[in-house]
Amino acid sequence: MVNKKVYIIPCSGIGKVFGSIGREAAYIVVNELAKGKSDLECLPLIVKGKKEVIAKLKSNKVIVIDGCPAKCSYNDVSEAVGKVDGQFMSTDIVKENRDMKPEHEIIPMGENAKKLSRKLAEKVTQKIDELLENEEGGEQ
Amino acid sequence: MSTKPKIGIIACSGENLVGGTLSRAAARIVVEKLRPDKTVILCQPLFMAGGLERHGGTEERDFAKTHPTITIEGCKEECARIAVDRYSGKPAATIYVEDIINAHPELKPKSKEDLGKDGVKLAEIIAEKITEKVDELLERN
Amino acid sequence: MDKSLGVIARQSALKVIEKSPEIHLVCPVLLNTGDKEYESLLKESTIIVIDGCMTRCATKLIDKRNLQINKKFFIPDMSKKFKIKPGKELVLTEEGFRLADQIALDILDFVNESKEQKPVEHREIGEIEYFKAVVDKFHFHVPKTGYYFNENDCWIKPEGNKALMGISDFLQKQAGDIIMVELPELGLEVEQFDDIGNFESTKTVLQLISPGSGKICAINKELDKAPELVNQDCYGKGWFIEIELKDFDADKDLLMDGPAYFPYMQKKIEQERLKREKKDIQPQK
Amino acid sequence: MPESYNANSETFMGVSRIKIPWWPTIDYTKCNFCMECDKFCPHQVYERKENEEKKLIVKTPYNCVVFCRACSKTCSLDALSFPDKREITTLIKKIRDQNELK
Repeated sequence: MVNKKVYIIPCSGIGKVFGSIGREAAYIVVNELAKGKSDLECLPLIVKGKKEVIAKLKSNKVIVIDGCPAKCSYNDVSEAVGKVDGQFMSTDIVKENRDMKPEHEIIPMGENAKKLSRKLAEKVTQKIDELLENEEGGEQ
Repeated sequence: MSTKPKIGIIACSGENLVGGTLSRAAARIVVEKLRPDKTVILCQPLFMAGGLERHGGTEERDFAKTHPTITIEGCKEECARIAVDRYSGKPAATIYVEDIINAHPELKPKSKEDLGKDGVKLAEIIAEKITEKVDELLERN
Repeated sequence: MDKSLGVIARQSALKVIEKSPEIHLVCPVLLNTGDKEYESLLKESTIIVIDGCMTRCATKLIDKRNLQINKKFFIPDMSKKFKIKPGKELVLTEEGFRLADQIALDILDFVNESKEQKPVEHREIGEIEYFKAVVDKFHFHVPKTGYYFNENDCWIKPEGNKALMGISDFLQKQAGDIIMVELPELGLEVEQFDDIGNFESTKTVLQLISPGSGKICAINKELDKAPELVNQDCYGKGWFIEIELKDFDADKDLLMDGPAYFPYMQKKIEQERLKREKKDIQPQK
Repeated sequence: MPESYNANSETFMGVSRIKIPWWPTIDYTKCNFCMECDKFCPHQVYERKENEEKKLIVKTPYNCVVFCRACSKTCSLDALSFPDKREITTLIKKIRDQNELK
């Protein structure tokens, strides 16, 4: 059996720091916290309708990370792939850590924004483990 | 009311390749540092999501309909150009990041997550190119 | 179902429904399987959970969905309160039924109380016609009629002897992404220009400065969970509070209507732009 | 370039801004010059004076937005106070009435 992966799709927002927090969190997840268990996928490609990408997402678990209430990643992935297995909002992390306001600079990101990204990454990783566990459970 | 001409910038924002990271970094350098007063950044995902009533996509699309807009592509998929073309009409210009990367083999970004010193330099070069286009378009209009 | 406590919880709930059919019973098993039907129901409702034992499954199920529980009933506590032992049999004894009846009464009391206190959270605001100012990619909206504004960019929408209040599109955009809204207590008497609510964005803390005077009769609890409603729909779902008007004619003296506020807002937008431009120029000196 | 906040030409509810005495007063017995209020205020009402005893002053009172008290929320020592709101409202109404009579 090929090991299933969880695909992470950050919203790729660029106008505000929240998109960057989501992206940074996704990087931390796939390169560090859930290395080997997860991978990134590119939202613009999905919306464009790239077949290989969509097929891959359909047969794997998908987590979206959005940076604003427009929920682009969630909406676009739901529409293109037909499902989303987990969803996160980087603004929720900001709300939960009100004493840690993110800086507005995006390049490079500020200290608080980085800390928030890590917190978000930890949550996403937890979800990944949950999803993979259920998956194994289902196949036994 | 402000009627100063402005140029829209929309970057591919992709996540899979370093081209996406560079496109994003370069776009931000332009709107934050080089031409803050003359450019408006458009959010590519929001642009594509569209239709969310008074929040989001429609405003980005409307802007690109009435203002010259430059798309910045990280790879051959040309997502930004295609999106603008589909929803707002032909973009005023398109910048291909890959071409600029190829023209500067000495500057290799460390990774897509962390551009590193050379990568940032490369982003600055791309930003310069975008700025040239911005100025050109402003003159024309 | 495998303990008498659970059976009592179930019996209490059934009794509540019998007396008050408008209350919905939520099946924990179905809730656990992630049934979609419950999603919207739970989002819009006051949620009461009845837990039978220490595992508190009902509470956990609701927590898992990130919903807010308005009231929790815990059978062992109730048993102590009413001094009735639940018994151990799965088929309820007379004592068991008596306990369930008492608990049901308690729950109904809570429901009635919260009905009195709980403001109606949803306010139907139909189609609004707007004046629109477009600045770059931002569209600033001002309702043409029905809304009045103070110079602090807060609005009031009178209807009969009551009025909704909130912040304008301009202030909402100035604030940026709002992550928290702090609202005053119900019943508070407010005067015109009192500050009656803080809201916090990622940039700053701002205040709702009351355009009207009167007694607060409802607050928009939705904003606790979803402060972004203020950004998304500042003239509708993002309302802050409702007041019973004291003397709106007097309030109105110091307010602008839509057609007056619109140019005022445009001027403010222009001022902001000038300020920004100045800032952009200065560092280069 | 036109001055964006020129108090002389500014009005509040039709009343010249300089006729409305609304701005914060710093209680120097309480203030510890943490500068949170200055960091907060987007209208440059305050000014920092690094080398003076009073390291913070109210520099441009008429820049202050009438009825705004937001900066005082940042002051954990409660060193900022504002005029009585009702008196100001009454004053504004009075001046407006006078203006109408003219």
